Amino acid sequence: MKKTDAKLYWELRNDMVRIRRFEEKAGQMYGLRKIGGFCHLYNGQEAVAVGFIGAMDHERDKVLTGYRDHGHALAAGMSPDAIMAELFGKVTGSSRGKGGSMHLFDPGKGFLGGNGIVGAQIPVAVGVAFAQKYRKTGGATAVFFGDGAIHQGAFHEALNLAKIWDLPAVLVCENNQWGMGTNWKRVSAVEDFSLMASAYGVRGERVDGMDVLAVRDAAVRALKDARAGRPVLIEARTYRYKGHSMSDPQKYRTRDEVDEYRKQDPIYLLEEKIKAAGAWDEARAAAQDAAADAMAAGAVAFAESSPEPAPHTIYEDVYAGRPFFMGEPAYAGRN
Amino acid sequence: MKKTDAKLYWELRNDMVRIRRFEEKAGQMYGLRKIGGFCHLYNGQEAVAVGFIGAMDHERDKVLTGYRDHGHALAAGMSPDAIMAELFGKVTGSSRGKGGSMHLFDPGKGFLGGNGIVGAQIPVAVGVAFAQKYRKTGGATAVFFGDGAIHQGAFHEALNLAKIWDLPAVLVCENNQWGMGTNWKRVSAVEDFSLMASAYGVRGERVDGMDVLAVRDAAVRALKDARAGRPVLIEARTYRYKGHSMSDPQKYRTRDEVDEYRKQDPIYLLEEKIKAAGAWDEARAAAQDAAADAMAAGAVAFAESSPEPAPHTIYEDVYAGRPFFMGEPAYAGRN
Amino acid sequence: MAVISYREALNRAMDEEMARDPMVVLMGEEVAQYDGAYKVSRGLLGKYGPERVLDTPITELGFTGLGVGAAIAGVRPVVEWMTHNFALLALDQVVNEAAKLRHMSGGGLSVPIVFRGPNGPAEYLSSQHSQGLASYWAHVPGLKVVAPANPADAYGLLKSAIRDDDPVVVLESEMMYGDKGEVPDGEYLVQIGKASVVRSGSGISLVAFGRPVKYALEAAALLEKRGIDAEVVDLRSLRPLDEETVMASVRKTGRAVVVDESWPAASVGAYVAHRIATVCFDALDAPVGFVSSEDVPMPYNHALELAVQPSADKIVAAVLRALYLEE
Amino acid sequence: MAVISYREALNRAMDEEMARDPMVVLMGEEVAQYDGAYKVSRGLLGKYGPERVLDTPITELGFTGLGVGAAIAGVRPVVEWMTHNFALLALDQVVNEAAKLRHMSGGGLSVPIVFRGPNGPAEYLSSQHSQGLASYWAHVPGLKVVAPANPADAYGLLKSAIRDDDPVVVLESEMMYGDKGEVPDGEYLVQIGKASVVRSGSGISLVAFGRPVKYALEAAALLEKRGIDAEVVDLRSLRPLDEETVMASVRKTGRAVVVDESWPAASVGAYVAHRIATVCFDALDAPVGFVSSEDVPMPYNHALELAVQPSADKIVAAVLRALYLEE
Ligand SMILES: Cc1ncc(C[n+]2csc(CCOP(=O)(O)OP(=O)(O)O)c2C)c(N)n1
Ligand SMILES: Cc1ncc(C[n+]2csc(CCOP(=O)(O)OP(=O)(O)O)c2C)c(N)n1
Ligand SMILES: [Mg+2]
Ligand SMILES: [Mg+2]
Repeated sequence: MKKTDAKLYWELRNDMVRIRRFEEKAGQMYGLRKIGGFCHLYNGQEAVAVGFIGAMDHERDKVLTGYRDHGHALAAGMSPDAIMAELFGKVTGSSRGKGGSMHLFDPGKGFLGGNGIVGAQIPVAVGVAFAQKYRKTGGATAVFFGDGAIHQGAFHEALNLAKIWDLPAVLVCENNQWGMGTNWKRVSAVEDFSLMASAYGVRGERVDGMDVLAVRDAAVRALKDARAGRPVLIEARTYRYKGHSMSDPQKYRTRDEVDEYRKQDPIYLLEEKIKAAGAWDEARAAAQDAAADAMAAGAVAFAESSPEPAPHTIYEDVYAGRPFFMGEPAYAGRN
Repeated sequence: MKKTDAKLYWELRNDMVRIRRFEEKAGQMYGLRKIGGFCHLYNGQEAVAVGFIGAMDHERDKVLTGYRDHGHALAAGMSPDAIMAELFGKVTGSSRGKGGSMHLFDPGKGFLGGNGIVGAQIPVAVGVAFAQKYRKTGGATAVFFGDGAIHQGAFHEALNLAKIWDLPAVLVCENNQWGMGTNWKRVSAVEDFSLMASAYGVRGERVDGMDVLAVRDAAVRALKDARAGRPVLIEARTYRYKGHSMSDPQKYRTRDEVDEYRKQDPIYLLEEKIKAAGAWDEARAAAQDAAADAMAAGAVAFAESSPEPAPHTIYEDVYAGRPFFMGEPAYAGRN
Repeated sequence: MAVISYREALNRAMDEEMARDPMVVLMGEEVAQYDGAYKVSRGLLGKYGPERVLDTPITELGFTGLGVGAAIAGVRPVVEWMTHNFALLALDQVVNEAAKLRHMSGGGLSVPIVFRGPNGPAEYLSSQHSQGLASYWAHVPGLKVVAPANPADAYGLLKSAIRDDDPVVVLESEMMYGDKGEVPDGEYLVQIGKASVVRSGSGISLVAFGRPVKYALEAAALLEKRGIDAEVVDLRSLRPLDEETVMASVRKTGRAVVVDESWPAASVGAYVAHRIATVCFDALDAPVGFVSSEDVPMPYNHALELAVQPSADKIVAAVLRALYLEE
Repeated sequence: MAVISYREALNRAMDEEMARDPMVVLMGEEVAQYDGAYKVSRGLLGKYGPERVLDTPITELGFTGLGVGAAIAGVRPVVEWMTHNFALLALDQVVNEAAKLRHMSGGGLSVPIVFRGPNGPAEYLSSQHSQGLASYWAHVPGLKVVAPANPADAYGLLKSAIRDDDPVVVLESEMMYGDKGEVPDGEYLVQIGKASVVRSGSGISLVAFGRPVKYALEAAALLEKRGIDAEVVDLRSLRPLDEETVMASVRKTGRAVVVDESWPAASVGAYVAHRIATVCFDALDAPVGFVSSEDVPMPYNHALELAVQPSADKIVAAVLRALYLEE
């Protein structure tokens, strides 16, 4: 193993651990009712966001995803404090407490959300890729969506547009095998989503979404294609450990099924590789874990100590410039 | 050639000639401003409707299509008088003058329209197929749509549903090579629409849409599959001779291109086959032509002499049973 | 009379109608194996089997359109939208197909279909998942639209909707699924198009539908303490609108406040206020008050999302304005 | 001042804005090679090339969403819907994305995009192709909505819309594309959110937007013959709504008739009528009249389709009612 490889592996481990620990903390905070509503955790799927987004060029590339967005946000380099504060609905949150878990954004990091309508982010992302091509930024856009989302017409319309206009877009279907309580095979006509690429004349590739290195390799290939104007469809086969959102009793699957996948845990798999390469370092791992814990705890402390947004802020961020409202705003002007 | 074949060929010729003459008459009437709005003629594509719908079982099968619907309506056995009266906006029209050219319906003949929203008929048709399966009627549904419509999300969502629920549906893409002024290749990622079938695990087949016998054979195969719960996607490559609708100056294509396709005219091609088989009969052809002309002229006479709908009929056919209206109806109750 | 929840009332309505008519089917995301995202269809898969209770892919346009097609071909589908927010993807199939097929066919086709699911503000969901979309349906001729505000109406209106030969949109509320109330034991239908006076009073008419009916009742209780006797009219049906009942109430009280959890502009609530102002012009002693959601997308923060919505306090304030008692 | 058509005015606005700002692009069905289904984009492909004037596939949801994505990433797209009827397929991308992205991102994103195309009744097109959908856009916070009623406004409002940093929906009318009128020669912007008094009068205020402004002016001419002096207010912008101008007019005249070619319920027109009735309660001498389209889908037959829509005669009748002069 080359030294640069070892460095990369450890970085990837660190990124995955950070997400895992953040999500665990978010789950706890949900239990404590610090976070409300839908909160979709990413545990089990870390290799996809970290493998893919880690291979991107953050100066010029863009990332969009659905509502299960904490992992992508962190992988894109977004501040855990700003994320946790957003989950807490605080004014210091990335969306000033307006977006919550499903709507994280950090335009400065190229992270363009965070979308709650299943599949709707796909045409939007293809539009971002359009802007990249039009403005000749050299960037590419990756959009993540689920095995449930791929059936939406939005996917089909967007992929066709991406292809006929030669846009720098990579569509990454994170097949975690469940769309809420529906096993993907029950609603899909095909057993391999990368097959759908052929209907649009683009390259399709299936990758093991539990293997961060495989995802990273696929990302490098796909981004190269995309930058050359050849959009790509990737299916990353993965698994979510937690319920669909925090309120899901998960009666639709067995404990055994989940345990089976935990055996291929992406962090574990990577650690095995590091070990096989003789680059394992127990202290380093412990330090990463501790730092990740501290990051998550720090995010909670930040969120806890942040102020709530003031009532009049409901009138902000609706329009650019001077706001206006129909009817008789009850709180307007009352700061 | 078998005698039954000859009989069939002559029937098919007759059905195509009837559509051709009806459309010519409709075009004339449009010129005389007896017909208004969008009027999409079917000239050139007759082999598709006649070949396919002629192979259906009118006792139990159903047909849906878009706004270019005169041909399918006639092929399904709808009354030319009722169609022409509808084009004239008369109360004797098939929709009592409410639908016009784009919205022909004849539920009694299994013809369920006539839809103006590009692609919207596809999920509706798959729903009709659902009802056939649910009610165990043994019937199948064919839905016709264009090369432009196939890019709509509605197509993708509907075909996936048809497949996963094993519905008796045949999706027939009439690729007449133009969607208004857009050549199909400019907006499509693939050069063969039957390829799209593979994304849904259904059988795809491309057929020469100028060859009524080829279409009929494909229809027989597809209907057999559909009845067995295996939906099929067919691309019928064809051509429209007239403008997209009556108001289209057709600057996007050359006279030569149109003439090239006229050499493969579906009626002409079939006549050549009848001749090659030694079954040609000039008098019989002339009789068919004359009957078709009489049919079209009769339809015009019927439409001309039919009454206009009364103003109060605007309040009818909105709801079943007793009507109601919001606001203050201006004409209600004033017959 | 049994006391059951709004959720159970809807479930019982579907159960009974499916038992009564073999052509009634239920389809939507998670309605079968998962018992419904909000458990409204609990147990129906077990009882009626996978041919009648169908989990769909996440394709709102597709399965809504499929339902419309099934409806014109002899089936009577109940289509569940997981929430009305997602139904925006299916709007074309409702507005341009379901609502118009009878008309475009000159009466040749019938579209007996029910579209149902939770509408309106929920909790902690931000703007894409928490909005009142009643106005989009109420706008459209060819549709019927109902909004039950209690278990009895949920039961009786959904049953009527399933039996109706026209497309009916049912606006439920996620926040009301757990609400309990008395529902008659025997079969019982609520006629679509009839409002109900849920509290009678003489001082002012509060006109609402869906969840805000609860706020109106709360407001009426608060007002009572101040000696103001409010009548509360639950519209129940937005299309047809029972103007007779509404106007009779306003003619009696001389004042009205309309409550709607939608945004204000081009809303059902504003329409009702307009109709009252027009029809009862001579009877009105004050402008018709209107309490809607604020004209902003729904924020996630809980205090903010509550601030955005109608409330008993806002209704009380509007009533005081209408009585020229504003503090 | 040049006399040009509404179509040419829109074309000139796009042409000038594309020349001014290289980030402005135009996309939609048939906008490039075909010069637009209604020829509004004539010549732009030749002038700005296929990278800036793009023919899309028939995928309203897809290309509308693509436009939204381009807008948050530095481009300023003008998305043409061949007609607003087809935009129902794209509604989710407008309501849940374009209108909410600024909000959901806490102000982090801007969505400078224009959605435009013909809206409202056309001729001989039946119900799927001939309906006024203004209310669907006017309902939604986060959008701006304009409806030019003459060439000068078409020019000035579209230019302002393209420069606006928020999503703007432009309601044009197929039936007005050929209308001619004076348009200032130099560059000229019409501020979004300002109504215009297009005819001043003292007897009654006629409030309209889009094509019905023409009927209102016709009605005013008919009324003049009867000695009734009507003021006509063209809203021009539905969101924001210029209540100041509207209310000033109604306070002056004491009477109002609102005209909207949409269906009546949950419509912009009813909302405006409601606002007038509320804000001008004390100034009103009669209920606010409201002339909308009839509450039915549009029929194909020409006499019927005319009967369904607002007309000068219907406005005159409403004015006579408002003046208690009904025959
Ligand atoms: C258009 C739309 N329909 C339905 C929903 C409700 N919903 C949220 S997530 C989800 C399942 C999505 O599954 P998948 O695409 O596999 O993503 P995953 O949750 O597994 O990451 C559903 C049905 C929604 N948010 N948007
Ligand atoms: C949703 C929608 N978008 C746009 C239109 C306008 N339109 C009518 S026909 C047409 C072209 C369709 O082409 P194609 O599907 O190839 O069918 P063809 O006309 O060739 O039969 C368009 C864009 C429409 N009616 N519906
Ligand atoms: Mg999934
Ligand atoms: Mg075509």
